[in-house]
Amino acid sequence: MTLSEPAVYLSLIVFLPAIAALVLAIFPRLNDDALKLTTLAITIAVLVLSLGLFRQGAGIDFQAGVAEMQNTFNLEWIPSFGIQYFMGIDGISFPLVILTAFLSVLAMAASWPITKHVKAYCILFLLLETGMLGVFLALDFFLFYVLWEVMLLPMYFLIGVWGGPRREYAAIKFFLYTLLGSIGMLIAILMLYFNSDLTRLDAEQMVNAGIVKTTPGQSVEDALQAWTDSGSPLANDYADITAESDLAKRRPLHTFNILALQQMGQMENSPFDKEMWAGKSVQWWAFILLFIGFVIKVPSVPLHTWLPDAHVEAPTPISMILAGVLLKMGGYGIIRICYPICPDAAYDLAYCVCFVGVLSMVWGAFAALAQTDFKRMVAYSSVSHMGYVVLGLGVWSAVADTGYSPYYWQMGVNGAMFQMIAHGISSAGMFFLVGVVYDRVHHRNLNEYGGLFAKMPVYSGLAVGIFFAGLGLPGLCGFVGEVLVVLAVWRYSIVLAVISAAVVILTAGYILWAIQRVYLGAEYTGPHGENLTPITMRELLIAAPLLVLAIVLGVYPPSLLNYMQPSVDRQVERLAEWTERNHPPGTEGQALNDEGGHMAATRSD
Amino acid sequence: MEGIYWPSVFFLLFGGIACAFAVAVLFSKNIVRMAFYLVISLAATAGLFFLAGADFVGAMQLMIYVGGTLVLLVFGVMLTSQERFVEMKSDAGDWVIGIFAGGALLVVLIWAAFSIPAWQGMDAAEANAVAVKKTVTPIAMGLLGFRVDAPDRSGYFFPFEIVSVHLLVVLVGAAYLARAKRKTTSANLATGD
Amino acid sequence: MEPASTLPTLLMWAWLLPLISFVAILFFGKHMGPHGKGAAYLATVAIVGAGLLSFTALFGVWLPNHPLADAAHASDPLHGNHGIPDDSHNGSHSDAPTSAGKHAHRAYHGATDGGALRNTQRDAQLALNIQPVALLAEHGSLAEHGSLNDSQAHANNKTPPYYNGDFYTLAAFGPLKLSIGYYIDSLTVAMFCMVALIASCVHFYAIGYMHDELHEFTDSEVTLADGQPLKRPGRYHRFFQYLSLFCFSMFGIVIAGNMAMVFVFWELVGICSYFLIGFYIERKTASTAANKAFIVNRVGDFGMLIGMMALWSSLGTFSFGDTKDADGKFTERGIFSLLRTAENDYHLKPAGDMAFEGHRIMPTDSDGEVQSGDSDNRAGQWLLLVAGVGIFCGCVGKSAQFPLHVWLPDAMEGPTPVSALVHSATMVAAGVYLAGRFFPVFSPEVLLVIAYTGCITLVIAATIAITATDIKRVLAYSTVSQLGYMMLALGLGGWVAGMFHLFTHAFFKSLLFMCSGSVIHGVHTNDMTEMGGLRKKMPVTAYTMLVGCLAIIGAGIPLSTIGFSGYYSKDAIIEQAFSFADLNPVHWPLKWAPVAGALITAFYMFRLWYMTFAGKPRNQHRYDHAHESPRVMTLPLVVLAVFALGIGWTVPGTSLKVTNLLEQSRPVGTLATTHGELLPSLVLPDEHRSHEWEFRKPAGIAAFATAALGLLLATVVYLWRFLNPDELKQRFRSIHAVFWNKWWFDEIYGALIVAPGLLLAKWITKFDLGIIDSIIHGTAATCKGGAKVVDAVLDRTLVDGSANGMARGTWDLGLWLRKIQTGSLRQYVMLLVISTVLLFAAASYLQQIIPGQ
Amino acid sequence: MPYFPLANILTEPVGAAHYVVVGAILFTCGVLCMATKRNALGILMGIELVLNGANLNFIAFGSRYLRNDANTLGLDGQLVALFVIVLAAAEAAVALAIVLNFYNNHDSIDVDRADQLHG
Repeated sequence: MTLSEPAVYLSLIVFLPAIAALVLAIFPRLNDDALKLTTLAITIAVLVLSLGLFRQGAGIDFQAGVAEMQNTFNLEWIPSFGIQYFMGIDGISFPLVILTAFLSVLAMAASWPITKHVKAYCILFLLLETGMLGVFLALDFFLFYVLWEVMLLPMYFLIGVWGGPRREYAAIKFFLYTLLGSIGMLIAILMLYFNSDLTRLDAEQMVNAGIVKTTPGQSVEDALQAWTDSGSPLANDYADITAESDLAKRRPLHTFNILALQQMGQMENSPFDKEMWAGKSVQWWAFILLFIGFVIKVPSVPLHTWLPDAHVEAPTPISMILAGVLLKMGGYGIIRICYPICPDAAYDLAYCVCFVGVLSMVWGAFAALAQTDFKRMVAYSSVSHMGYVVLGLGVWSAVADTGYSPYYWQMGVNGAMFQMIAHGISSAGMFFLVGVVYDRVHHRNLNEYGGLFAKMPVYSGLAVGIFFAGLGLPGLCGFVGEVLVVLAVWRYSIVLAVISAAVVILTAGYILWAIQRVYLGAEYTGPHGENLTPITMRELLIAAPLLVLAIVLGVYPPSLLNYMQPSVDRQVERLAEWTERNHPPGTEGQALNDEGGHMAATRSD
Repeated sequence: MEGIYWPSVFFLLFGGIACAFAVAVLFSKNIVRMAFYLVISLAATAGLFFLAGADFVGAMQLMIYVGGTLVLLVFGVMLTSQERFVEMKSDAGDWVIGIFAGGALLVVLIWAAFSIPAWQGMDAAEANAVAVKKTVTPIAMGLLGFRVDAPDRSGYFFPFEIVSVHLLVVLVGAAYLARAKRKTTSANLATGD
Repeated sequence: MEPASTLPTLLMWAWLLPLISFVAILFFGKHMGPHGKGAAYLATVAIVGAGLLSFTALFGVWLPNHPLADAAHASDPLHGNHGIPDDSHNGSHSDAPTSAGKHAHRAYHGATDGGALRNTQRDAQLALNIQPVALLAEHGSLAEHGSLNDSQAHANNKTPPYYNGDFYTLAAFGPLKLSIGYYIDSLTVAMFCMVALIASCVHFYAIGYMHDELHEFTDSEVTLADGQPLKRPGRYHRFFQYLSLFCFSMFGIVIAGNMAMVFVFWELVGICSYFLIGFYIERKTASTAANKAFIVNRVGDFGMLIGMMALWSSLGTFSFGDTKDADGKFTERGIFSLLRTAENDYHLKPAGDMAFEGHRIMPTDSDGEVQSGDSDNRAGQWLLLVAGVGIFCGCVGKSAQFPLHVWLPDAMEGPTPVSALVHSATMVAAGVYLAGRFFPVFSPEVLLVIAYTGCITLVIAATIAITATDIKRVLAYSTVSQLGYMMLALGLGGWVAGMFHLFTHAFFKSLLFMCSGSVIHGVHTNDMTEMGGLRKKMPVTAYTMLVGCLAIIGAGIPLSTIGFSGYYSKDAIIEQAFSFADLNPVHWPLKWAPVAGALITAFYMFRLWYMTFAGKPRNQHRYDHAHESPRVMTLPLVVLAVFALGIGWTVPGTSLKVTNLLEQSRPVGTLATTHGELLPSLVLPDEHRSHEWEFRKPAGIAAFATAALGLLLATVVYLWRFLNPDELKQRFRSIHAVFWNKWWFDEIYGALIVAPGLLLAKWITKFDLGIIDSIIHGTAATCKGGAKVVDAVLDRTLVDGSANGMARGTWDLGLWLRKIQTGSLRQYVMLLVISTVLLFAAASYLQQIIPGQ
Repeated sequence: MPYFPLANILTEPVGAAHYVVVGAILFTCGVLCMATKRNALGILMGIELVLNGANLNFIAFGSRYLRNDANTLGLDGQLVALFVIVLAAAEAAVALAIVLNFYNNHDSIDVDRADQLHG
């Protein structure tokens, strides 16, 4: 039980906020500032812990350039159902964990103007942080789901209690939408669980799934044998079942292990290929349910209408978290769960995924153009920007026609991941900056602003910078993700590529128009003009790091790609190999050509 | 010009005129012009009647309709044609709904018309072989209750009587309704219904 | 000095100096010297330093290693040698040269293969030696090389000498790589010198021009709510900060080694332009113009992205140049060498695997392999067309070509030094530069598109310039028109002509803008109808501007080699047009548009000069207060005037001349007559053909005659006043209305694009609120209702409930039915119709589903 | 539909279907007249059109030239058409009378003002 054990370290990262919340709840009375300071200290501690992963050579560290899951640990939780307390970190989750920890600090710092029920606020905020970090680290599907729900409730209350005038409506809407998604997800999880079978994995796959640990120099078979003999409940089950030599009589050993499910989804004769309903396989339906669940979170058109309301009503720090982290969970779920576990369905529905992405991009951009509420505009810009993420994940261009070359798809998925981080930075920044003026003048009507440059020059400079990061200006983070995604699309579909390229015009339109209406102009004529004071040091300290990060990522994208790319690339390569195995040349081109070339035709096999 | 079947040409001519002026009636805003277009449309319809071998009905159409009913209508127009009624605009929404509903109706009707094989006409030779028969006498006989054309079918004596009485009643009623009530004042009217 | 290492280093520092200045001013600008004056000095020092580095690169590194040959004329003797064996145009350049002309060819096309470099100087010497006979040869060989076949006998040129490499990689995916790199050839170096020189002049000029910003600035164009003009602190240092950022970005475009980097800096110059146009952020017109500029440019960038995607997805690289290892083997091939391989004699051929959407629409044989074959790759040709037109769209936006020209005139809201630097000399020329850079990728069909775009632009913009009265707007439209000339030249195959015009235009147009700025500075108005007679008050401005006017109209002695800079470049363009139209008579507008443009150019330029400087003052008050600008502003004018006069000349005693420098980087494989693949009738002449007397003579005469006529017309109308311009206006009022309203482009775009776009945006919002949310609310209400029903059933007895329910139901039904009875006859009819249709539909549906029918 | 109805319309006799189409057009025009005109007389005209469209169908089905089987209505069609014409005349007279009465009472022939019967 030292800090150099992953089990301790990662659990500490995830549950430190929860423990702190518990302590705060028990602790009788503190004044508001002390509460906020304590909470801030906790979030900073979590950030320090997560940054500690950068420290090379320590007992626990995150190594750049390694594609595999690192620092995994695996403890029994509910053995009768094979549920484990299983966490780990790889290039896909690592940047998101850092982003979450970082944005939590900033959001907490941005919570100072909150004066209502501070104690409850702090407790819920810390619980929220636990949920968010846990979702990114969990590798057991059940754990993932639990943490996913853990995160929803605090969010509901944070919007519903500390929100604006229509907070109840927004909170309920948020809750209904996400509940709908969660239910679908739960069904899909159970579907996958009951069709999974751990005994079909060979020794190496068991190791890859993080169930069996190897020691250096040990062969995988030996490790498996050692594990089988270890006497843990799961190992005992496994030993019992594999003792039966007749394969037909063997009962399946179900699992929630995400890594194991991924391998099952991608193996030959995957157990998920079983036909389930309406001629479609288990994984087909599971993909649909999971995708809907995640895409609500992203959110994509047409399941996006909770976002503008939730953002408009949520207090500034919650908006930052919502835009910066919560939306990323959708993208994370798609890349971590939908695609690797259900590749067959994903292959069939790739065009739908891309279409949803493109539709969101266009839809969000147009809607942002029409908004007069500053925050609503930013919210719709999130819809548009997250469309890039969905699109980038979906561009399955590693098909027979392209010789299964994974490179363009890698580019798309990396672009999507980059866009997630970039959007986390820029949108959190944008919401914070909106919040700064809202705190001063108490309205968000774009048409009543103007002339802020004269009154708040530093603030306006920061705002223009961060808004330009959202616009996708080169040298800032938004550009890299967008350009990687857009360049990857052509290889997949020309039509979608052209539409997605067209969004750059709309984006420029709404962002510049907003800047003109808010910051430029002769003077501020709206209400409460006398309150427009230059930003405080606290606000500066929140906004400036975001802008600095935006510039660093924009100018030197390898600073992020170095950590992220190996894992993403490996996953895409695996899926490309899977495509090559399951869709050999000559079987697919026909279907693609028939229906106007696109709508992923259902395969006859 | 060899293979042209002239009755069809005339059908096209009359049918075209009838339809075109019916549409004109629909889209014209001026009530006077509408009346004029209606006359043409109905006259063309009479032409269609002739083409279909209904010479008597065609003639009646011209006489009663074009000659009678429409003159009545034109009187109506003249009696009420103050400036403000000559052109009355409808709401654009009405038009949109109307066009959609009417379009749907038209589509249904046309689809129905062409989905019955027996309605699709006969060969030219067959058509030429059909003997021309005058219809005035058989109709007159039919109205009097005797079917010379198809003895097994019933006559129309009774309906004819009813229509006659009906006509009488109607004319009396119309005359009663349309009589000028100059004596009533507008003050009475406000409470009068 | 070893150019492969020194050139990138020199230019990199020239590139980064403005960035350093930008960062410094960004953080410390306010505290630099009194009122931020130090910022101006810092920026100026940075750009002058960049200029010195650039000139060092040119004269110290490039020219010693790559001596110039007198290109345009040296080629002519080649025509005399009909005996060149056939193998001369199948790319076997290693054969022993058969003539002096061939030597010369090798010299100026440079040889990338190391061994040839040794011979280059000797070859150049030969080339120089034959120069004196060039003109003679030209006349002598007239009869012999008039025909098309001769041009084909012209061996195609190899890749020009260049140096490329990467600074660092942005992202790499397998073989795909996006990087920040450099590609340096003579064009790059020349552009660096040009940009740095003009930017230095503009910086000096701006030190004087922007001095109002040093103290509290009163903006008389902005009235506050209390009726007072706006007073605000000066933003002197901000201006120089933006200028520095702009210079950095502009250098970035020029040095860029790949398309992705071009795009990065393309956007960055766009944003600088946005900041500079909107410098007076308090003015609504300025911020609107800035938005318009950026968004219109983004429309072009949209096309550019498509072009980039097409290239990227089919070639897998954005790099311009090849990377070779020590043995000269390709490690990584660039776009140019992939599309113009030595095997194809440097002719443009789509690479084997170029096809739409990863071969999906390509015919595949039984093995699923693409039948690429060596036959004409039609899909590849189309892809090249898409890529070319796409990239060109970006150029259309940046260079303000029709139909995206609308932003440039509005961009004149920015301070005048900005107009001189960004919106005439450099940034808008970047579009032309990129088109020139991408020239080897453009198929003849793309070039035809480019030519027509340029042609339409040059005429439309020139006509608008006739009626404009804002001095800067006249110049803005003139810029658009001149950019149209450059595009036209490129489109007709006149690469050197187009790029040369880019250089000459940069000098004379920045001169003209700065002169106009000087005038505005003196009389405090943009409106030419309030000027007049200023010649006496501000002589330096007046006469330097006269030089600029003469340069832009291409004044020179016809058919000689003596003239202002514009004379050379504009004549070259018109010659190229004549040469092109000779082969493609169908495209006659491309021949006559530049000639007509020359007339209009002369007319409006001298209209401007006369209205401003000649005649009597129209506004005595303004005239009285007019004054010549300070030395710091006039000195740059004189410097630029010298360049505007002489940039086209040859340095006496050498072959140092802009065209020769440019000829060194003539894109690979563009020195041969090319036929269209998709449009087989299209023939693109070899540029050297246009120098033949057959075309030079009529073109020179036409250019001179039209320019003279235009000048004469302007003189008659605006100087001598034989014709009253107001009467003319009245007489041709319909045409005047078209020109005055700028062909209603803004209105048309507003009505056709902006308004529907905003409407669509509103609809989408309404859809979200109305439809999607309604569904959500409906679902929620249904659930709630369902819960209530269950509740009611459980709570009350069924009998009571149903009895009451029936009564209530009947009552409610009655109430509801009551609503239908509107009493409106017409609604009844409509209901009838709709019900009938529904009945029909229901009947037919039932008929289908009921079995046994 | 097994054939394109207008393909050989000039060389072959037309059938009942063609008449029905003309009738349908008249009918639809009439209905739309009723639905869109605010002028009471316009509505009357619409009624006339509707009746004519119906009449055309009666005649067509009664004609011996238009069907390729023997099931024509025969004179019945013409007789009914005749009745329709007569009744239309009567209807026109009454309707006109009503309109005139309305006009006298309301000083208007705008049917939108005749909505006293609303529920």
